[in-house]
Amino acid sequence: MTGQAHTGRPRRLLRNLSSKIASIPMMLTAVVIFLGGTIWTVVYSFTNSKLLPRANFVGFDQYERLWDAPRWIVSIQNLAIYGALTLVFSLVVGFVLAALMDQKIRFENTFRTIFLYPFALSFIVTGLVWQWILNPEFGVQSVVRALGWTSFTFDPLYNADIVIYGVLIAGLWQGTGLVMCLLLAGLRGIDEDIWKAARVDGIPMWKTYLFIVIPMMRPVFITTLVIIASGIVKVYDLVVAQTSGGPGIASEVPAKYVYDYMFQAQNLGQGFAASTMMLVTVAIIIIPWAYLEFGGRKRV
Amino acid sequence: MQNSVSIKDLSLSFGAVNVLENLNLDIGDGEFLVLLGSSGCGKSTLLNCIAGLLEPTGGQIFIKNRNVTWEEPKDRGIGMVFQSYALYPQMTVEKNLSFGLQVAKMPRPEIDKRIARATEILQIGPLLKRKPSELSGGQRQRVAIGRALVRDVDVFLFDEPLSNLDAKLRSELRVEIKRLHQSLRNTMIYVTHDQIEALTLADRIAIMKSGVIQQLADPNTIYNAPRNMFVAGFIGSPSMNFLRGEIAGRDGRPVFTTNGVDFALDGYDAAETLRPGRKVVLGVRPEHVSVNGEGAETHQATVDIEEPMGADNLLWLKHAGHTLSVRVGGARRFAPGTAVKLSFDMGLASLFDAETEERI
Amino acid sequence: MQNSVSIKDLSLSFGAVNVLENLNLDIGDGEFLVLLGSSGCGKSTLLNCIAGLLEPTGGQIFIKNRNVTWEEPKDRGIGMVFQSYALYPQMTVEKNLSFGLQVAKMPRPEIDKRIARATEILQIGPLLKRKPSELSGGQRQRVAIGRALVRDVDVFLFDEPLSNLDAKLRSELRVEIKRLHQSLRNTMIYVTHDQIEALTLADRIAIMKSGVIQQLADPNTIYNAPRNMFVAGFIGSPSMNFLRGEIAGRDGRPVFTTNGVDFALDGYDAAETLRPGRKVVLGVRPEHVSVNGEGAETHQATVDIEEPMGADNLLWLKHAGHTLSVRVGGARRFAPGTAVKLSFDMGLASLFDAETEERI
Amino acid sequence: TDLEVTHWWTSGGEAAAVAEFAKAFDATGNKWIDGAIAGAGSTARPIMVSRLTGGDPMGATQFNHGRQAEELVEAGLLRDLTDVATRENWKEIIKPASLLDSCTVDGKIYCAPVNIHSWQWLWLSNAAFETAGVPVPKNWDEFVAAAPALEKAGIVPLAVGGQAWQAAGAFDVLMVAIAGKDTFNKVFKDKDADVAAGPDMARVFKAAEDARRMSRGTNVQDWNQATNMVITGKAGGQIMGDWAQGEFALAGKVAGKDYTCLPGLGVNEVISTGGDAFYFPVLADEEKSKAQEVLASTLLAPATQVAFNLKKGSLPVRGDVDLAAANDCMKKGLDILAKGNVIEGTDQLLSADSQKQKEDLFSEFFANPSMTPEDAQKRFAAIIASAD
Amino acid sequence: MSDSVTLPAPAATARAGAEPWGAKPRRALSGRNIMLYGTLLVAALYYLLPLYVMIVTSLKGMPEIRLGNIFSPPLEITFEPWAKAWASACTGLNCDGLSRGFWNSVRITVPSTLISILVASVNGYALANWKFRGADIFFTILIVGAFIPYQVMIYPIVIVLREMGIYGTLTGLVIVHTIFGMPILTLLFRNYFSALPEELFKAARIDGAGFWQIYLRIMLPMSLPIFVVAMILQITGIWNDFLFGVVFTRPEVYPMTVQLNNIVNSVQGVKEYNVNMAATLLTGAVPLIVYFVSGRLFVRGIAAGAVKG
Ligand SMILES: Nc1ncnc2c1ncn2[C@@H]1O[C@H](COP(=O)(O)OP(=O)(O)OP(=O)(O)O)[C@@H](O)[C@H]1O
Ligand SMILES: Nc1ncnc2c1ncn2[C@@H]1O[C@H](COP(=O)(O)OP(=O)(O)OP(=O)(O)O)[C@@H](O)[C@H]1O
Ligand SMILES: [Mg+2]
Ligand SMILES: [Mg+2]
Repeated sequence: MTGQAHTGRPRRLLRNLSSKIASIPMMLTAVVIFLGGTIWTVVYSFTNSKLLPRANFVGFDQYERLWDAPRWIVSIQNLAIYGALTLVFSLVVGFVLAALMDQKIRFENTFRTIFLYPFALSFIVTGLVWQWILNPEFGVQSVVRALGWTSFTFDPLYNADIVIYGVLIAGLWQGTGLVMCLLLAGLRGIDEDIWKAARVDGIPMWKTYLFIVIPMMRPVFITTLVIIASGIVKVYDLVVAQTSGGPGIASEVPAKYVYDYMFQAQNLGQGFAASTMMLVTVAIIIIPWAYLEFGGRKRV
Repeated sequence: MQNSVSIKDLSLSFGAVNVLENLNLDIGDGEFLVLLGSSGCGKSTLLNCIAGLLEPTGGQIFIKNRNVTWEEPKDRGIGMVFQSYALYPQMTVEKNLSFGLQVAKMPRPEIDKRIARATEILQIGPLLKRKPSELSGGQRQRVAIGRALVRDVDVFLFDEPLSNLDAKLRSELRVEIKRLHQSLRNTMIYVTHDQIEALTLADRIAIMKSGVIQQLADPNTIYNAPRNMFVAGFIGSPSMNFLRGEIAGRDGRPVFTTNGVDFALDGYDAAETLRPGRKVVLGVRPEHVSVNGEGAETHQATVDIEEPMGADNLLWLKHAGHTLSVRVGGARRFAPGTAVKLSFDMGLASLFDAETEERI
Repeated sequence: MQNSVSIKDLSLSFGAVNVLENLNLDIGDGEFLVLLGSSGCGKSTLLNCIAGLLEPTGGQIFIKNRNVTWEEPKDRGIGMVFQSYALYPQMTVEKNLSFGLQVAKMPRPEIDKRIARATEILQIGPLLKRKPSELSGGQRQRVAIGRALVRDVDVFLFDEPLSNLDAKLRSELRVEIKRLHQSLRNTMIYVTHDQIEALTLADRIAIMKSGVIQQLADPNTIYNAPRNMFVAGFIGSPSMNFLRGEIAGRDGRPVFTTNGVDFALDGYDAAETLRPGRKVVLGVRPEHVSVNGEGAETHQATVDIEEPMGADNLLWLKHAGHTLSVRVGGARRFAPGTAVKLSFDMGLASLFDAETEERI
Repeated sequence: TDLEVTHWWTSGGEAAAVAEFAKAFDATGNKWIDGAIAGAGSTARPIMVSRLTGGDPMGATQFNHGRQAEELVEAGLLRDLTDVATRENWKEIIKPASLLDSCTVDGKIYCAPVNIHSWQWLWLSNAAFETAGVPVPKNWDEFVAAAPALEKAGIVPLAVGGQAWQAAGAFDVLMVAIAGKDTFNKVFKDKDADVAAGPDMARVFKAAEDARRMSRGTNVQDWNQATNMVITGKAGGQIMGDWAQGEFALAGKVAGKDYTCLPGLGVNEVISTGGDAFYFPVLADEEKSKAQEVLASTLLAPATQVAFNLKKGSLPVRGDVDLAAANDCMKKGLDILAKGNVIEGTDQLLSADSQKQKEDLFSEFFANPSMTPEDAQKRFAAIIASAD
Repeated sequence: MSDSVTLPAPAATARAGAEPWGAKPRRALSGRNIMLYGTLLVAALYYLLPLYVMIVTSLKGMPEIRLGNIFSPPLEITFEPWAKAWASACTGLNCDGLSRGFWNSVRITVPSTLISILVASVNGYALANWKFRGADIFFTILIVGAFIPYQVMIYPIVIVLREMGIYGTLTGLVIVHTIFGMPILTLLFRNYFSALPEELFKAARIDGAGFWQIYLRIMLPMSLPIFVVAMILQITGIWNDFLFGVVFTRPEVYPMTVQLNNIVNSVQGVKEYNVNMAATLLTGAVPLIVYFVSGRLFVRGIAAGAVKG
């Protein structure tokens, strides 16, 4: 018996084989597309590629130009404001809605669909509708003024100082439904017994949510966070449809800068440089987080 | 007596399944009531109703003479240990214990004191910083008890709180719970399957079957004068021997006769109400049968199987077509096939009507 | 003896917590091994390792002489009842039972037959169409047992399978499990906290403490000749009385002396190896103390507390500065304060070295 | 032979115009497979480029002629049409000749221009001026002078939509009108940064500042919403290309009566000759290559040109066609064209990159009153200096 | 909202009048309900306002729209914009509205959604329950990938697909959707699966189930809500996708969104807002129906009764 005993683990490669086979698509995608594509992008960001990618290296020229462009700076500032607010509001609003939906309400299906439908509609047109609603001439402002409050001013899209909040109103309208859905799915996974225990302990509902349920939903929140955050970083059509970056460049965002320079200005190099900057920022945040998250052997 | 918890006509059903039906129960202030019953008879459901976690379909619940049928659990002044523990998974043990107190805005030193005490009683000191998922089954159960113990409430509901603990710890905790109860004098409703626990802890025991309380009495009565065959068979391990037979008269006195063997009913309490011919069941506990002893009336039997159980020795005897279990001291060993003499302690036996299964 | 399960130098730690350390255990083919141990000592962890659900940090596991240390659970030929049940929530009880069989591509009639049998044993017939969330705690536990029972495997791992069942059902199931084991002759590793269960079911019992097996022997040896004080104190309820004292010589024979009182060690096995002056602990089980009996040597004591426990009566006696628990028949009642005479059955007592706590 | 043609003409009139091409092409026994994708630059272009680089080219594709396609030509993805051009004598018939120049790389012709769009129009609402009690202006200066009256009447003098290209376009128009054709060419063609920073341009920037002031309160995004302000009399005027005409027509407005169009802002009657052209990717299939040639000549056939441009509202690329059906404003345009008062469009002169930078600058300038004309001019000069 | 519990009336009255007895009656107008439904209704208003404007606009004629009151109901209801959007709006030469691309969209959406969800859920499952060395590195790359703007990746992907010889085919498009869905979906599933009680996974392994059986028969049935969310994400995303639909396919299989884009996005033509609105609403109908229908899969307490502790 001891003869065949061997203490070492058997072949690494064959252990967990199904899992590895099942992960092949992910590995391929990660390596070939995302890693490969990213490296490709980074490499070409050092060229002066115009319409077509061409290996014509110009060093850091594109980056210098990028950081000299007022529009890029404004874009970054906007993203910071928009991102912070969207993150906070969509999580809060989304969670509150999800919590309300979880109260065994009637017409749950209807309410859920109402909150979710903006997500289904192409933003090209809904952005236009928001443009109208927020338009001082014929939108909310004019209605309120018509009701008698003549000094009422509400023109977020046409006031460079607050335009990003105008974009936010529509952005939340579009995105919170999905957040609600995600969190609702998470809430539905919470064991009824936990609720019972909290009720017996005399913990008020909101505290139960805050201190017990939300921490239990950590994985769902992480998912939601990533979805929201990636949406924020990639935000584009929202701005295009509502303000085209205006007034002036007051509501420009980085992703729009990337697209505009890649496809409109036909300066791929510039677009790639901008997207590389975005990616580097994201990576700086994500990689340490991933290390913490996955580094420990514990399950989430 | 002032009632601490009082339940009137309580009914509860899950859809088509009627779990509780018109249940009535009064529990005195400071009383320690143990709920015993077969698995699935509705004990946990009853506790859940008292706690306000399940809405009854009918009936009322009073706590401290206040009708709390519609009140929130938190307004009922209860603490509960769940059968499924229901620990807060993302909180450390310490946080699990302290959270309810913090919410109740108890000052920190007081919280610490209580936790320290619970920790000591439950021997979970080294685990305070762990999460529930890092605990063994028994450790989780202790945390669940702890969460109830730290609270200072009128009524404690314990749903099989010690089931996953080892015997040593269990008896220690049993003593602690008893002590706690004696010092706090709050009302305890305690579900258990451990009869030792039931008998040592309870002021009164309620025996349930299919959502109906069969008998509610002090442990001694339950043990020695079970109201019906269910209660009799349910309590005691190994369980009571039942011999079907009928009453006959012998010398003007009733005797119990089965398969042609007679047993005098001299010591039996209600002997005078027994008219001959009545079909009855005689119930005798294994420890109330003496083997090779000096009873007044002895019968021949042979040892069928012998089961040593440490302190005791369980014998299965064949006698007049019945198999009887008999408990003797662990040191008295009998080889299978040995012929023995047995006698019953009729003063501690029970007679049941064969039809109604009620005690006579 | 051929070994069915054999564990060599098994170690396992969760991060910094070492749960198992160099554990060795050989379990014979068809043996019924009961694992006993205090809560949190590593029993479930050991079962999980055997099942292949936890990867050991060191050591090897053999099943049927095959090194399975790195094999998948499904290739090990095991069935398991989880302490936490782990029922599939979205499946009905029936589906829960049949899942493993369907996975093994067993023909439908055979599946039905097995389910029918398990259902009958476990008395869960009316529940077959329910989902786990609609069951009581004990019913869930029975389904969990059922899921293992229907499978035909070499090794069964049972983690406290009966803890949430009532005494009646428990003893019935105990018998069924015993019968099953006798008919299938597969190997069983059974964790329990119920000593009756352990003593009646086990071929051998392993007593664990903090991840180390303290004693592995048949029930009788464990009960009567515990290897050390931990085992002695752990088994038996109420637990063994320990008296600290030392050996003295009296008339050339060793006696045990404590607080000025001497006890002859005449009946004790190893009496000849005892040299006077050695510090020892005398362990006597409560049922091995006779009260007002006719022992060779009697001592005066007074009854401190009386605890009736149905079949028995537990007395706490004060004697020479010690408190002794003594078990007497349930019918023998003593008022606190009563003076009694007690004597020890030295043939069944144990002596431990006061230092090492090992049995002498 | 089936030939897939991609383009971004999708609105009603545009689609009808394309249908004329298709009809003519189908009549040659081939088949026009339509691949319309709306949304010029950012939407359609990556698609076309992907198709080309992905090895699945279409048969022909619309592209703004000019610098944008140069690289595709250099990469050998586009087909040399010189044979067809010589055979059909394009050099002669295409007017103005600059259009064909934009299609020429290293002496070879790579595209077929199909129409001319001009930017240099000021559209005025007669009703608005009536309301304000001032006569409809005849040129830019009068317009600026009338602005206060309009404002007093609650009318926005000049509607400029929020999208960046509108502001940049308006500036170009102002530039031609105020600084003249030569300056325009010096700056955009020769990339003369000194001129760009010079006094002539300073005047243009001053005018742009006027325009900025006059455009306050426009509060719409789309160009046609801005046009609609003119149509409904909420705005006095709008600087916009000839395509705006379609909106007026659709609203049932009549040129001269309801609205007035001033080419070159009524100052310098010069129009730019931007426009659209078709390019033909290199195909492996012989048959299809043949069909490409047929298509190329069909696009420039006189009948097709007339039919197409009437529907499209643009001017034909050949001077030898008869456009009797053209309306008032269009006729004015044709006149100017005939006089040769043309300039090349900035599309042709500047790389898309510089164009975009310029757009960014002007959209910022028009939206941000605190940006001085001097600052803007400085940045403008910098863009011109780095332009290629 | 008249779901007040009906007590056996005589019993209730017989028992001391207003004394609480039996289950708590649900009053429609309790403070809690007013708060609850009030909040929901107010929120619903915010969400519905643009929808209202869209519907109203889509029922107006263009002249009325030019009047500019976006909130006023149509003076004269016309369904023509709807008809036009569906059946006669032109896309270049083809004047058959959205109907043209409808089936193409279905043909693209169904396989893309199914395959992307399948691949990602299996992946997430592998990552959550069958960890192997290095898996997390790939996963981290994937997560970072979620932040890359799609458009940046177009050219590299075009090159990859070209090299694989599937550029321009439906297969290629499905692969592209799978690739871009993968980061978010994998994360979604991985995190969900890892929150399920690990004991179930263990129990299934003991029961002899392998990788796929556990996935199909244990994990999948317990993950309905998250599958719904994944479906919502993917169906919406793919149905509304425009860029990939045109970049990676050919005109004969262009999805509906190409028509939508063409109707809405004309640069220089005339804008017909009513048709735009109708077209958008029509295009959004399919995801909307999916949302509504999939609602019942949002089951409560999915793992209830599974484990103790
Ligand atoms: N994930 C973990 N991290 C750290 N410690 C753990 C973890 N899981 C278990 N332990 C510890 O390992 C020890 C053994 O646990 P195990 O579940 O094997 O105990 P057990 O003998 O089955 O106890 P019980 O009778 O209470 O079920 C316990 O002390 C427990 O606290
Ligand atoms: N949601 C439900 N739907 C239907 N029946 C249910 C539901 N919950 C519980 N039951 C049934 O109600 C009965 C009572 O359950 P309860 O949990 O009160 O039993 P219990 O006395 O606590 O049993 P145990 O000792 O096994 O814990 C059981 O027969 C159970 O099957
Ligand atoms: Mg229960
Ligand atoms: Mg355990």
